[in-house]
Formats: sequence, structure tokens, C-alpha cells
Amino acid sequence: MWADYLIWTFLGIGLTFNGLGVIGLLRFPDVYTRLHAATKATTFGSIFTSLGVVTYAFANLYLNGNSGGLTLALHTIVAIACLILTNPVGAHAIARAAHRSGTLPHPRVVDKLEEVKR
Amino acid sequence: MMSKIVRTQASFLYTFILIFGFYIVAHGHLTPGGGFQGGAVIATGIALIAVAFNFSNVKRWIKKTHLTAAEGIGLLTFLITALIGIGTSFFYNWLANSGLIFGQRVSYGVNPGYLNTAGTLPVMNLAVGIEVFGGLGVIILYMLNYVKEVRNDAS
Amino acid sequence: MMLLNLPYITVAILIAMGIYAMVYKRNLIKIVIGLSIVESAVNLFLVSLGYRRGGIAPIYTSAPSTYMVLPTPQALTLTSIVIGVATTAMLLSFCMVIYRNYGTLDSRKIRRLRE
Amino acid sequence: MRNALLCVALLVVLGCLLYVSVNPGDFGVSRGEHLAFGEPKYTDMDDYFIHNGQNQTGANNIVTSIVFDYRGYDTIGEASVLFTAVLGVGVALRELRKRRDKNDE
Amino acid sequence: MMNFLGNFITPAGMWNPLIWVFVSLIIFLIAYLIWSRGESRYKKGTEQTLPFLSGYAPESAEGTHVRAGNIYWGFVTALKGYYKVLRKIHTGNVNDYVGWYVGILAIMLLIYLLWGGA
Amino acid sequence: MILEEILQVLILIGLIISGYLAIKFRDLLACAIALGIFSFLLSLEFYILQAPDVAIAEAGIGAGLTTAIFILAIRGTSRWEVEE
Amino acid sequence: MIDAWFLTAFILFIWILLSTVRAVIGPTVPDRVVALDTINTLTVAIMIILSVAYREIIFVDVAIVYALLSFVATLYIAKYLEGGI
Amino acid sequence: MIWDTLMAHSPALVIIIPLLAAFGTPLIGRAGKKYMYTWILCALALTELMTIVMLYHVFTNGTAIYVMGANPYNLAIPPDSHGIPVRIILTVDAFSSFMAFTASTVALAGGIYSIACEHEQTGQEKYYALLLLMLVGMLGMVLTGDLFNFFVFLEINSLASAALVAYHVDKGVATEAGFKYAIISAIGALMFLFAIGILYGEYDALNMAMIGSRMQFTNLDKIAMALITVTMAMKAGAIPMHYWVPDGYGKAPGAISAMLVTASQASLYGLFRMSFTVFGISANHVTLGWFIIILGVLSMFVGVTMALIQHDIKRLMAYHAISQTGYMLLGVGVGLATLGTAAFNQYGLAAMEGGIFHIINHAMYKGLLFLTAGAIIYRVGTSDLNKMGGLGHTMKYTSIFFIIGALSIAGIPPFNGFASKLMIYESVYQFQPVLSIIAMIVSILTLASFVKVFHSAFMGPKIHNVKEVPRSMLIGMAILTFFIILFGLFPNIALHYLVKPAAEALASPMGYLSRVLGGGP
Repeated sequence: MWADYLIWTFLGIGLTFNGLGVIGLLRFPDVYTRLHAATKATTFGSIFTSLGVVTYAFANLYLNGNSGGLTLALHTIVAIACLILTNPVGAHAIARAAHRSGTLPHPRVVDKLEEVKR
Repeated sequence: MMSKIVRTQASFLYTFILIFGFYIVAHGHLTPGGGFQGGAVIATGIALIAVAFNFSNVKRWIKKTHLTAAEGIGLLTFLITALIGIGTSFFYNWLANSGLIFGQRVSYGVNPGYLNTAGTLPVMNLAVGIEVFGGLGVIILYMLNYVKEVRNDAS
Repeated sequence: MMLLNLPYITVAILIAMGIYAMVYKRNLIKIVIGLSIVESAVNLFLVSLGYRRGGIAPIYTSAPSTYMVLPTPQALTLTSIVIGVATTAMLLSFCMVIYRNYGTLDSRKIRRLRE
Repeated sequence: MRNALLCVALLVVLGCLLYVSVNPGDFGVSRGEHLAFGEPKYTDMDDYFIHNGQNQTGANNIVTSIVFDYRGYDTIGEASVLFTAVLGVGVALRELRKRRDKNDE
Repeated sequence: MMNFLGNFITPAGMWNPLIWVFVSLIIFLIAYLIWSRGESRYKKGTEQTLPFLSGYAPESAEGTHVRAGNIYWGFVTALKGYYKVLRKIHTGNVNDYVGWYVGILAIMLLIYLLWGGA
Repeated sequence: MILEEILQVLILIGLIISGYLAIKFRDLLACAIALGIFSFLLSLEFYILQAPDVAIAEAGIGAGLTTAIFILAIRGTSRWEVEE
Repeated sequence: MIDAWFLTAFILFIWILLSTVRAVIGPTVPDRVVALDTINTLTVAIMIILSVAYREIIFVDVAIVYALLSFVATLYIAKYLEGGI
Repeated sequence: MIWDTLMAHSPALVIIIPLLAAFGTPLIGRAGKKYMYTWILCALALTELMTIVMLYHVFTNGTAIYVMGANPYNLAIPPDSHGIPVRIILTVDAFSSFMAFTASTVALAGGIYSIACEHEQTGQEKYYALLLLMLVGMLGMVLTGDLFNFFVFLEINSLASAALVAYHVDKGVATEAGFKYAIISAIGALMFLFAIGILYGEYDALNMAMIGSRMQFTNLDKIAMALITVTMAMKAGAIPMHYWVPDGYGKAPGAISAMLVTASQASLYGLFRMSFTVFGISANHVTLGWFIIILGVLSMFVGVTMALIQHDIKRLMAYHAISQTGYMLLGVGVGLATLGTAAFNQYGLAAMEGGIFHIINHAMYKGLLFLTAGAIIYRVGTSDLNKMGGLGHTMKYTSIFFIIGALSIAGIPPFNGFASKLMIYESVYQFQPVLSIIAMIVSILTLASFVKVFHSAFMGPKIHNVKEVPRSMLIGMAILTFFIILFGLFPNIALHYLVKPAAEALASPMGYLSRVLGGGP
């Protein structure tokens, strides 16, 4: 069934990216890079796992005629939208707070934000 | 006051949280959720506003007295809704299966759910939602106010 | 059998941990944290009491089954959660006032009331 | 001394809680078996709710129907607890300014 | 119908508060009679009420008052060891409050589990 | 079904770890964060135990409000467990 | 047979446990907040996946609430670190 | 007709009235203080009236049950439920209504007293709302027949009490006391909830009668029993867990100290109710009874000896409150230890009557004493006995009230303390002479320490230039004094109408069970 393969593909992509994000969170040297890896990759990955769910829902709707599928897809899309809306803002706030609280980037070559502020 | 990005997003998300909280409250008898959960969601919206914007502005927008009044009114609505049933007994569900508003009959078993059912439950959900929203919101505001005051005194 | 009761074992460990924090930690906020852990553990206990293997959530939707988990513990847990947040908020506000008056959160120093 | 005694007490409490969690039924008294996770033995009250809740209250969500109808009295107590806590926070964090002025007098 | 003014029956017998009040009133009456036959020349506010302290002036009004901390000094001193223990366990520390609760809980758990059987 | 059970076991272990962290940290802010993680995992456990009502309540109150209240309280008092 | 949905949720949870490691060792508070944020995102993903696994549509509501609200906690911590509040 | 309806619905109305008033108080308080005072006093008086109506109802018709939300209000068991109660059932037997009467009386006196006593404080509408909520908590605890509902009202009671203990925020120590009280009661309540969870898990019921009838007394039940009894004893202030009592009582506003006594007694009610009704059918009475007796004796003795060395007037009285709680525990414990044996009818019931009678007596005289202490602090400004003296010159009424309270607590006839103490002494003597002798010694020491208070506060030369306290405070004290003298001179009234039915209701758990589970309206 093509729907199943699509779903598995989406889930696989999502899992991979989430895993990459988490590995980045673990392995990167300072807050900013960790933040980069964690937020970007996990948001992306979560979108893809949720897309798998949406695909499942539409497949259910069109192939099996299950009317609950539409609700599921709609709610999932709302959840993804919330993630997309909130995650980057949270990341931004953390990065700013980390900078302001004096956490330094690890191999400190140049700090543009500090220069701009000055 | 946080950065402009956060503020913009907060002012947008606040409406969203409000709508979603109201959805949770109103669908309390059909889907997971209900008065407490919806009220807590809306109160978190207040917490979001309180953290994202300058506190002096927040103080101007959201008055503690209004929240306390909302709390009291919600509780009184809840109590009086329960009290109306005292013809039979306190907390009697006098609207259920009566055919009036919220009084539609449901048959046992699987159904997609209709908003117009469950008697006094939606009313109580709404009342408790208002109460919890007021209560938790006012707790956050009290604490913020106190923290600000302490810091002003220290400086 | 042992493994299947794992939620209860977790509850026991969490309660013991929370009480440990309440008895041994000197910081008032730490004590409140311990209390809140105990409270969460009790909530978990209540919810897992009502679990039935293979049951669905006690909500009638389009799900075909009517073999549901027990609803009463969930209702009790809702009540207990709100009570917990109320208690926590009040205790923390007391902590703030105490810090203002005493200048410390150390429970060994906060004992003007003794004997 | 104090620490050792408290440790013993904590361990006893933990032991009893663990006993609660792994209890396989008590010397042939069958009621105790209920605490096995996922297999409640006696469910008569809850089955009543599950089977009659929808007819009696009209709510699809049985939990809501319990919270607001069958055990509505608890709910009003809970709402009062929240109200109490708000009042308590308000009492504790009352206006400081007025108090300071009074102290100055 | 019960008798309101009747006897108050205890396991060992009975007792009636009204009779007691009556008797004590009589005793007070006798006491008053004795008191009224006393020296009538005694006047308040004159020198007669002042204590005679070998010619020294009496202490000020505040000084003659026996303060609360001094009352039962002997009793407290006699039970010094007992009070020492009591003072020691009243630490006023929140941890100890919870600790005592947990301790009693543990003891009671043991006792009930060992001897509480039906 | 076996995966569900293992998932549950893992969540419970995570609960114990995060609870331990919430007690262990000396930085109260970190404690609040650990308590937030605790609350997440607890909510996930409720979700798996088929209690969505409770999960929503725990999500709304445990994850959002309690953390906020704790942080406000830490701001009103002091951040470190042992001052000096 | 192993359900693909449960398998996904399971692997996602392993990621969560790995992020918890960062919360444990993170040298500074911002590190821990990043871990919290990651756990939050992954929890939302798990909840969406599990709602399909249990064939319960309404469970997605919980995920929405999560996605909306946990962000507030992050903001509070961030503002604390900035020295706001 | 209306009278019948009122009586039938009185168990619900008793709680609804103060709850409604409490919810409305912050709204009314904005209109003005006069309106608020009127509102509060009306609510308290109405509650008192409803309690008396309920008392009458219970006295004439036997144990009343009220099912929340059922179609006839007294349908405990729905016809299609195979004999299990599903809703929350208020079960009001004589003991419950007796406790409700005590609580509302003290609350009425406290409410009137507070009007003058707290008029300088800010946030008064919060104070009165909390006072009403505390009353609601006590009433809910004593009226309910459902375990979880008991827990909820316990929480209301403890949170409201903690907030009120911390009411004088400007003092600083008050907040400390409030914090301690809140934390200890919170952990206690959580353990109680855990016990409820165990019982629910085993028997799938939350109704006390249902649990009592299904009780098998397995090891799990023993654990639950330990959790419940220890928590309740802690909340009642029994000795090894009494530390919050002097802090909380000592730093609370005067009227609140008086109400805290009643709040502790509501927990005491919980202890007795649980041990007699829920566990009493199958538990080992002797173990449970001796547990309560030992707690009682310890409380009596340590409480009074600690009180002797105090120099803070309210702290001293708080230790006496602990010591008097010991009498109640002793009396009822003897009743429990002999329950089911021939000795019960011989002296056990009398001991229980004494203990229960002591509850109302203690609430009245200790309430009065706390009110007088509040009056002294209100005028003098300090609670340190070392700095007092000569108040009797000017505060005449207060000193008279104090004398009455002090003589009553020491068990001097003709005040009410004597009657209950006499019953306890005599019946306990037949059970175990040593206990009775200890009780008498404690009584003597009580008198001694009150002589000390009276001497150092009211006697001696005039040190403070103070006036008599305002009239509302005097009225509050007079209400309690009225009951003290009434019960002292005519103990048969209380004994016949209040205490005997209460003790008999408590001693017959089977009656309770069959009333609830008997089915039918």
C-alpha cells in the first residue's frame, strides 16, 4: 500500500531528524550550538512525524471512509502550527537570556551581538 | 519586558490560547478537558502576557480586582446552578434530558457527541472555567506584584 | 508480577524521595518541591489504580470499544491536582514573605518559635 | 542519632509503601489482589458510571459527568480550595506600602 | 420526660451541680459574715495599707509584682532533667516537624502490621 | 503491546530520575526545570494510562503554571539552596 | 507483530531520555532549559503519535495544550535569566 | 411543609449558607465595611440556626442521610446499582450534628469578636471569607459520609487555617507559623489521600459505610489505617506530632485561635469516625484503643508540663489545648478499647460520653480563654506574660470571663469542665486506675498554670493604662460564657440532647452502616 510506505517514510525522516537534534544537544560544545541543533532539528523532525499522522488520517478518510480522520488531521495540523509558532520564539528567548546572563560561546572568536550592543 | 519578537508572538498567541481554552471548556462534556483544564489554559495565557510585556502595562491591562470578581462570580454561578436543583436535591442535574437548552437526550453507546447535551454540566464547566481562570491568574499577578515591590524596595 | 506493578513501585520510591527532601533539605523551597513530588506521586497512584489493561479512555467517541478504564480515580486526581497547585502557590507565597522578614530560607535559622 | 532514626523511619515507610505496591494478595483474602496493576478485581461502582453515566447526565465524557454530577460536591470543595488559596496568597502578599507607613508612625 | 435539674449520673454515683452551687453560696455567706465582723476602722488609701519594711520606703508598684517567669520556679528547677529533654526536642525546625510525623507513622505502621490484626 | 510496556517502564525510570534531580540540584532554578521535566513525563504517563483529562490538567497546571510560580518564588527569595 | 506507531513513540522516548542526560550534566541553566525545550517538543510528537496508536482522535488535544503552554515556562526561565521579572 | 423541607435539606443548607457567604464576601466587601459585617453576621447566625434545625432533625428522626444529586434527596442506593452507593452521601448522625453545632457556635462568637479586634488590619474581606471557609471546612468534615469528600474539606480547613494563622503578616513570625502549619497539614493530607487510594483500590468504594461493610482487614488495610489514624492524630495535635499547635495557635489572631481549637476537634472527629465506623467493625479494638489512650496520656502530661514554663500567654493556652485534647483521646480511647466487651456498658460508654462531652466543653472554654487572651493582646500590645500586670483594675469584664474560663478548664464546679472531667475520671478509674490518677494530676497542674496566668496578667499593681475592650469583643466572649455556665449548671441538657446520642451513634457502627446501606429513602 502506498499510504503505508509514505507514512513510514515520514516517520523515518522525523525520527532521524529528532535523533540528530538530540545527538547535537548532547555533543555540541556550548549553549548556542546546542540550542541550534535541538530546536531546529527537533521541530523539523516533529513536523515530519506529525505529517505521518496526517497522512494516516487522510488515507483513512479516503481509503476507508472513516470520518474521524478529518478531525484527527485538523487537530494534528493545529498542534504542528502551535509547535511552529512557539518553538522558535522560545529558542530566541533562551538564546537571548543565555547571552545576557553571561554564558559564553565555547570557542570564542567573535561576538557580534556584544559589539552591536556596545 | 522581553524582546519584540516575543511580544509580537505573545500578543498573537494570547488570542489563540484564549480560543483554545474556551474550546476546552465548552467541549468539556464531549472531549477531554473541562472547566479546570480550560481555566488553567486561559490563566496560563495571562501568565504569558504578564511575562512578555512590561509589568506596569500589564497592571494597567489586567486588573486584579477584575480577576477576583471573575472568580467570585464564577463560584457563585456554580453554586447557584447547583442550588437550583434543591427542589429535588442539591446538585441535582435539573437540565439533563429535559429537552431544554443543553437538555438533549443521548442514547447509550458510541456517538460523535453533541454540544447541546449534558444538562447543567456545560454551565458548571463554564462557571468553573471562569473561576479557575480568575483564581490562577490572580495568583500569578499577586506574586509578580510582590516580586516587583521587593525589588523596587531593594533598589 | 513484579514488573507489572512497576507504577506502584515508582509511586513508593517517589513518595519516599519527596519525604526525604522534606525531612533532610534545609531550604524551604526545597521542602515545597519535595511536597510537590509527593503530591504528583499520589496522583500517579490514584490514576494507575484505575487502569485496566486494554481499556480505552472513559469517553464515548467513535472508538468502537466500551471496555473503559475506571473513571472515578481520574475524577479524584483532577481534584487532587488543583488542590496541589493551590497548596503549592500558598506555600511559596509564605516562603517569599518569610524571606523578606528573615533574610534567609534556611530552616535552621527560621525558628523564632520554639519550646 | 536523629539522622539515623529518621533514616530507619523513612525506610520503614518506604518498605510499607513497597509492600502496598507489590502486594500479591493477602493470605488468601482475595480482596487484596485488586492492587495488581492493570487488573482491578472489583469495579462495580465504576461500571455503574460507565454504563449509566451517559443516559443519566447526557455527557459523553464520563470523567466530566463524575466530576460535575456524581461527585459535584467534591468539585465545589475543590473550587473552594482554589478560592481559599487565592485568598491565602492575597493575605500573605498584602500591600506592603500601607504596612510600612503604619510601622513608621 | 427527663429532669433538667436532676442528678447528673456518673458511673460511681450521682452529682448535682445545683446543690453544689447552693452549698457554696452558703459558704460564701458565712465567709462574708465573718469578714463583716472584722476591724471597721481599716481604710483603704491611707497609711494603714502600706507595708512596713523596717523603715525603708516600699518599692514602686511595678517592682512588687511577681512576674510570670518567676512563678513556679521551684517546680521547674526540681524537674530540670525532664525539662531539658523537652526543651531539646522542641527545636522549632520544620524538618523536625515532618520528621516526627514520619517517625510516628513508621512506628504505627509496624505496630499495626504486627499486632493490629482482627 | 510489549513496546507499550517497555515505553511505560522507561517513562517511570525517567520520572524517578527527574524527581531525583529536582531534589538533588543546588541551584533552585535547575530544580524548577527538573520539576518541569518531571511534570512532562508524568503527563505522558497519564496519557498512556488512558487518562487524557488528567493529562491535560497536568499539562496546563504542572508544566505551565507551577513552573511559573516556582520561578516567581525563586525571584522573590534567593536562587541558591545554600546561601553564602 | 510490532506496531509502527508504538515503535516510533518508543524511539522518540529514547531521545527524550538522552536529552534528560543533558538536563543532568548541563553545566549552566540555559543548557538545561534547552533540554527542557527539546523534551517538550518530543513529548508533543509522542503524544500525537500515541493518539494514533491508541486510535483515539481526541487525545491530540492534550498535545495542543502542551505545545501551547510549555512555552510559557521557557519564557519565564528566560526572563529570569535576563534579569527581568 | 416548609418546615419539613427545611429540615430535610438542612445537611446541605448548613454548608451552602457559609459557602455562599464566603464566595460573596470579596464582592460585598467592596461596597463597604458595614455591609460586609452585616453580611458575615447574618451568614454566621443563619448557619447556627440551620445547625440547630439539623440537630433537632437528627434528634427526632435519627441519623439523617442526604444524597447529593439523587432524585429523591435520600435515595442512598440507586435501584439499578446492585446495592452500592454511587453518589456522595452526607451522613449526619448525632455525633456529626453535635460537632457541627460546636463549630458554628464558636465561629459565631469568633466572627462577632473579630469585628472590633481586627479593625485595623488591611484585607478584612479576605479575613472574613477565610473565616467562613474555615467554618465550611469544619462543617464539611463532620457532616460528610464520603472519604474523599472528607479529604477535600480537610484541605479547605487546613489551607484556610494556615492563611488565617499568617494573617498578621507584619509580625513575620506569624508567617513562619503559617508555613509550618501549612506544610505539616499538606503532607498529612497527602498521606490521607494515599490511604484513600489504597482503600479505593481494594474495595472500589469511597463511601465510609460501604468501605466499612466490605472491610476485610488485610495488611493493606492496616497500612491505610495507620496512615489515616496518625494523620488525624497529628491534625488533632496529639503529643509527638504537636509541634505545630503552639506555633499556630500562638500566632493566630484571637478569634482564629478559638476556631483552630474547633478545627482540631474536627480532625479528632475524623479520628474517632474512622476508627469506629470505617475500621471499627473488623479492626483489633484493643490495639487501636490503646494507641489512642497512649497518645491521650502523653498529650495530657507533656502538654501541661510544657504549659507551666511558657511565658507567652497564647502559647501557654495552646499547650493546654494539647493537654485537654488528651482527655478526649483518653475517654474515647477507653471506650474503643472496651468496645464489644461487657465492660463497655459498665464504664466504656460513660468514658466515651465523658470524652465527647469534653469536646464541646473544651471548644467553649478554650475558645473563651483564647478570646480573652486576644483581648489582652489587643489592649496591651504584647503577648509576653512577663510584661503584663494589673489588668484586672480596668478590664473588669475580661477578667471575669477569664476567671470563668480558667476555673472551667481546671475542672472546678460549677463550670462545665468539671462535669466531663468527673465522668472521665470515674470511668477511666475502673478501666485502669493509673490513667485516672494521671488525669487528676494534670488537672491540678492546669489549675496551677492558670493561677499563674491570672496572677501575672490581672493581679498586681496597675502597670498598663488601658481601657476595657470594645463591646463586640465582649459579646463574643459572652456567647461562649453563656454556654459554659449553661452546660456547667445543667449538664443534663447537654448530656441528654447532645452527648448521649453522639456516644451511642459512635459506638454502634452497625447502625450507621445499615442506615446508609439499608437502601430506600
